[in-house]
Amino acid sequence: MTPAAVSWAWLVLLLPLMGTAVIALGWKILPGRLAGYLGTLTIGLSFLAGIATYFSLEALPPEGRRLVGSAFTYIGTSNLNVDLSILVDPLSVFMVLVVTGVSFLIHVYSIAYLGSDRGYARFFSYLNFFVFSMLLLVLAGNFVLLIVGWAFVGAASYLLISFWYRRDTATNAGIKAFVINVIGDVGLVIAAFLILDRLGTLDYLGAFEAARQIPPGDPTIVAACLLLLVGAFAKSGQLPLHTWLPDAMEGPTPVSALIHAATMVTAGVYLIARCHPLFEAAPSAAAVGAIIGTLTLLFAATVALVSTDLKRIIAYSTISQIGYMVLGVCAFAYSAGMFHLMTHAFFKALLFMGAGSVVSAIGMTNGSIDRMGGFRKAMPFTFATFTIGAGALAGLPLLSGFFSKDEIISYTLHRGGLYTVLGYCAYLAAILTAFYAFRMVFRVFFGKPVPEAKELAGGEQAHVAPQNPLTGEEEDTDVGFPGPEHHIAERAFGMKAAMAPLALLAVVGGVVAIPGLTAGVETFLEPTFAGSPYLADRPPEAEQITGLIIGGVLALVGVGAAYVVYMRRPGLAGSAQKKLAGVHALFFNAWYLNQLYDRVFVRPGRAAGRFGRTTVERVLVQNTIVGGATGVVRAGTALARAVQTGYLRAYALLLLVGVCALALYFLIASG
Amino acid sequence: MIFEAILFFVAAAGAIAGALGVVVLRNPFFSVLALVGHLLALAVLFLLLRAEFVAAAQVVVYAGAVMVLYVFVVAYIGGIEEPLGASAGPLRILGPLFAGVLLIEIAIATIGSGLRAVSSAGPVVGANFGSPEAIGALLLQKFLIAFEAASFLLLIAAVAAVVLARRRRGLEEAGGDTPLQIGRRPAKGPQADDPAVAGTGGEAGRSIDERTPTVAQGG
Amino acid sequence: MGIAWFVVLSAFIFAIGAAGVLTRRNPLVILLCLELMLNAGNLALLSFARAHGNGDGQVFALIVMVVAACEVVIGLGLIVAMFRNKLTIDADEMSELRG
Amino acid sequence: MPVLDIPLPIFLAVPLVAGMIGLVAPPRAARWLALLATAATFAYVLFMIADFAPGGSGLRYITDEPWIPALGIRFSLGVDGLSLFLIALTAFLWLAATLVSALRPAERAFERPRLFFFQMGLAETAVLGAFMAQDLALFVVFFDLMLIPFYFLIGQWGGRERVAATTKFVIYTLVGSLLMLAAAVALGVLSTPKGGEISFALPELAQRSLPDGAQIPIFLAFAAAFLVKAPLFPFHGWLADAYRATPLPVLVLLSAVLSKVGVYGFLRIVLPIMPDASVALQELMLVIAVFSILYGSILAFSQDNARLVVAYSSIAQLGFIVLGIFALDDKGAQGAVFQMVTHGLVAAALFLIIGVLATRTDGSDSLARMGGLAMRAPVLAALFLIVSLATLAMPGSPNFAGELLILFGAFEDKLVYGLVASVGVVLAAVYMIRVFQKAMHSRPGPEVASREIGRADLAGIVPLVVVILGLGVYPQLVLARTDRDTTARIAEARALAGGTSDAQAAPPGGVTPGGATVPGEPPVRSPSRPGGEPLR
Repeated sequence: MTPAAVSWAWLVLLLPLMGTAVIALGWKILPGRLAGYLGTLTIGLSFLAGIATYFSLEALPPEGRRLVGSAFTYIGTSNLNVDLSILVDPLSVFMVLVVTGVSFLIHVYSIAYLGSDRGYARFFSYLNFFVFSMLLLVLAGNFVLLIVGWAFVGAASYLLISFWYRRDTATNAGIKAFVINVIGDVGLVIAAFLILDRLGTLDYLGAFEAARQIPPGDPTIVAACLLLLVGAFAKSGQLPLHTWLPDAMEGPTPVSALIHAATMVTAGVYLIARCHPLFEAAPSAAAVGAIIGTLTLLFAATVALVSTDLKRIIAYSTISQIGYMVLGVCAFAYSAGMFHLMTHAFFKALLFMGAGSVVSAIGMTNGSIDRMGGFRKAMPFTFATFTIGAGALAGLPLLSGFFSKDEIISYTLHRGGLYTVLGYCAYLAAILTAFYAFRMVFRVFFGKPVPEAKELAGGEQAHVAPQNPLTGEEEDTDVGFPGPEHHIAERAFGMKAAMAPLALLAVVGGVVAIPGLTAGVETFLEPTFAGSPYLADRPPEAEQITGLIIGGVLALVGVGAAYVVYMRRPGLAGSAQKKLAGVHALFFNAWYLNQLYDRVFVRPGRAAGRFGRTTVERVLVQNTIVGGATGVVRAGTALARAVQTGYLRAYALLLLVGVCALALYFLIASG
Repeated sequence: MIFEAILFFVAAAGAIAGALGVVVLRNPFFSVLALVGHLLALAVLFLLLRAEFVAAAQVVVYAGAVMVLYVFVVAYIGGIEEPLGASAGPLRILGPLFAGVLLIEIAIATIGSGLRAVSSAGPVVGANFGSPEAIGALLLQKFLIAFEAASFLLLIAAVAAVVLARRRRGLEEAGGDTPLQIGRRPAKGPQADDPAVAGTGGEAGRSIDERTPTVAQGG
Repeated sequence: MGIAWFVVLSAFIFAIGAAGVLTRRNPLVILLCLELMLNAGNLALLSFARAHGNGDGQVFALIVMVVAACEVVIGLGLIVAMFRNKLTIDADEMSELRG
Repeated sequence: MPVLDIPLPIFLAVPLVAGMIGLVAPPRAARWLALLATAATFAYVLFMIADFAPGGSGLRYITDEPWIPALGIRFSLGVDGLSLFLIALTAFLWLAATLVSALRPAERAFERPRLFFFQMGLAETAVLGAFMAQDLALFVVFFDLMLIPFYFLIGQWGGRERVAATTKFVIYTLVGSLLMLAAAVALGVLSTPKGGEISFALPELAQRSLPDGAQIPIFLAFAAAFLVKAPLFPFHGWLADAYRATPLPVLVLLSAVLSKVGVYGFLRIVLPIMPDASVALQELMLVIAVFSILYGSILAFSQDNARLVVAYSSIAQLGFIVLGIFALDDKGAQGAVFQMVTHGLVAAALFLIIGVLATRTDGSDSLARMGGLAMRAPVLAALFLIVSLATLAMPGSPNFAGELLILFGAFEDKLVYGLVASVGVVLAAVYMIRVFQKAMHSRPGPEVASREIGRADLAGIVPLVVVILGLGVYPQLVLARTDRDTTARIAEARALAGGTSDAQAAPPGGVTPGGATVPGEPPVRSPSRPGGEPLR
């Protein structure tokens, strides 16, 4: 008898897959916007099934809330036995709810946003496929299935980034994302082997059980955890594998909101939380993760300070925020990390939606904040929701990000030692975060209205000849390029309908875990982390509340600084940029890491390819091996031909030589 | 014995001189004459070896008939003088060299071999040894098949010689670019019209061709 | 007289004939040199026949003479044919077998 | 007992006989006849698969008649778990290739359809024979017989420079074949015990032992033949020219099926008969395999010709297969067999798709002249996408299952080789996604006419894609059937290499590694053996 929770979970998984199949196969016969409604419907149903899973899981006793459902043997040979199985426990259900919930809203937003696009049905089949993959990732019951889901979301991400596939900038960004994700996949595969080798199984529960028997610091497990981190960092855009994420903003804005903010990029955090018994058995690997998370946090914040492309600022802020989460889960503050994952999903999806609304207002798919300004009057709804999102991102008191971020920091400080330093770094980053969050708000919505804003306030929408926002190449609006009406701004109802609930959640999302009052996330997730020794080791309430106060003050300081720089003394930013030109260039170019990778990996790779094609293939294979073989044959025949002089007497001489040799042989042989 | 020894050395000297003459003399005609001398000297040696019939055949057939044939051919194609040193480089050295090597090898084999029969003068043989009677008996009894085969060989050789040396009409027409044939084209009268007649057109070489089988069969 | 003398003499003649074949270019002379070599063989045959006291060798020598006669006939026929067709009588000019 | 027990020689003769009848039939009838024969062959193979219980093993459908008694050669055929799916792959791809060439009258095959389908039938018989042969001499015969139809198929219906390509291909393969022939004879003769009868039967040869010093040269000769056929790194000189010149339906078979006969030979012949040499030269083979992976991948992403990208990617994929075989590990060998099947499927699909692409760009295979092909051809793009992702072994694709097993097998004892090979996985992603992007995405080139895929091509490609998807979801369908026969082939070599059976190394569940090794017992696979050595 399959438990009800497992059955519901299978349904959660299958609904988006069915949606994908139906839309993909019926793309030609589905009329109008039916594909979009269908895709949204399946995700909505999936969300409901997720809620059903939640309740049926809650109905079970806490120690029984780890259920495995297995369909059939996926790979079974030798000592490797992998089932197509799902693990239903509070952590996976938590992720299911976040993923399906946010996905549903983004589907709603997409119906409007991509309404005029020629690849409408394709978009929704991709999007549904992405949701399916993400659900597979979070529900997987073993490492192999995790890797499958992991790669599927990578592929879906690739497809959606290069959705406007005739734009070379978009397809190149897609390839970059895909390849870096494959590096992560390979890391996971090797990690999976080490886990199999050391722990004897790839099933989560069996492996974790075995990991608890092993004394901490086992080298194989440390290596496995480091490789898991490679996978996690590739997916979550952490240093040094983050470069694809800013580029991924080439995709349509709903994609950025869904995949590159709310769900997929947080998979790394989920992975670390999921594998917490392994990381607890390998504290050094966890420390490495925490350090890199903190470095990413600071690095991305510095870049976000100076970037001008609106979506890229948000992308860097995503990288930065995931740094918080990684820091949290690597500091063994699992529920704090997951809590921030949830609130981040809300406010970051909201920010992206708002950004999409704004860039569409200037008739673009991406845009620089230099071209924006004064949209407050023209787009009041977007202004309100975007500001809420920015406030939550900055951690303004009582908004959702305020609670979740400061919980991570106080846990980190509580762990002591190295983590204390990391905690202070996180505070530093909090100021930067607040600053750049409100830099966006002030630059986009305040100041002197740009022409588009004026037109929009007058009820006119901007009409710009379709072009690639990065290169300025001319485009048409046929399939493979953005459709003709990407300047719907906030006029479409669907977009508002998606943004409003998210804004609400971004405001009140924090109530589930207010120190001293509620502990919803922690209580709910407890069965998953039941065996963890760190579960009970939480900072006292007083410490947490102190942390909250410090965090709130810092956020206000950051916002205040942004207000001073961009509102009170508008020239300050420009003069500071001139004075600190070197630092600005460093930040603006994202610490030159892209250029570095280009020099270190891409160009040598191409050169190796050229070298292989021209030199090795031509010289070694064709000339030496093929040419050598034919050369030997040629030389042999040339020798034979040389003997055939055609001179009678030469033949006679050869005959005589032969006779002499024969005679000599007999002479010697006879004695 | 002394007489035999003297005879051997004289005949041997003659044979070697004749052989050297064949190789060394530039004019083919003199070469042929040297060969005749060589053959006669050899006949003497044959006699010393108690091979009377073979010696007789040597003189009559070889030195007589075959050499006459050579003389005719030399006369027909003209005695082309050939500078001795004109042959291609390596052959000039390698040819005599390997010939010498072979000579040394055979000499070693002969002298070094332990065969008593070789170092002796041979067993005492009857008066009949080597006589036409004994040879005839062997030929017609023990070696009948070889004998018949040889006669067939001669017949075939005779026919072949006729075929080879015959002037072919067809060939002339097919490849009429040799100076000789061009010269013959304007031939008049029945000779040109009738291939059979044309084929027997008189020329010096013709008689030789026709005589060839006669000579050979005479052997 | 020892048989060995005859055998060595035949070796001499054979070597001289071989050297002639290799050094002369006139096919007619080459034929003559071949005759020399055949005769050297004949001499050896007769010597061994004498050493054995057996007439077989002499019969063999006779057969060799027959073969030699045939060879002469064919050879001379070829030379005449060559002379008619090409007019050059030189062994080195005939190198159509060159590979 | 099988439901339908058709003797294998009759089964084997079906394509050939159909081809022969087709020679005298009207040209139109010839293609339907060929189609019918390939379909019948495939249908019977499906019966065989249905009949083969998961977890089963052993030879079945055995035919074993004396053939050349004086030389101890027998006409011995049979099917076991190792060859079952390769036979299925052969029958399936032949059906697809025949279908595509029969339904596309514009193909060059229709210059001389009767001869073309005869050669196809002959080739199918030869390949099936090679997979079924249980006698070394018979294997050699079929192995060389394959060359003849392919010589004509490339030489007569090929593209530009087909003569040079064919010559190169034939000379390369012939040299390999001759080496193998010599080695096979040497193997038969040298392994005959004093006073015993000479035999070429594979099970018999596996029992017999070779004198010291003979194994390594014989191994090298076999390896050369198989590596040329595959081909792997230094032996791939014929590849580029042949792949460029071969007509597409034939290229599908050349790349997808023929290359597998070589690597199949390693498992069927080399490892069971020459385990000592296999262990002694394991490192050499691994180096060749790993180098092929890297070299093939690097070359694949610097090629402009789409066919050549796939050609070089084949080198890399076959490198993976050889890596799996010579890891001398159960998982590796299993993965290798599975990868043979899946690579056959994806390579066939890829080449069929490249053929479709070429018709959209004036017959050019150049990637530089493609671009934006997805615009009016979403179905084509979707099929290409699925196949591309499968080729780069994206997790969830059947190739992933194969590569995962291969890598796990390699990690087991040869971690360094496995790690280097992992780089190949990343490179595969680079070159494959590059091909997809260059062909389907970006702005269309000037000569590109984006058009949806035609029905004939759909008929060939869609079944392949369906099977690829199916195996991606349920690879165990194959793995459960190949398992025991495959691992039995490498058992001896693995025992010699000192590897213990994985089934013992890690107890089920892996939670409590306990028990001790039984001293003195040969480390032969025996699932029932209790305990095992502690985790390594």
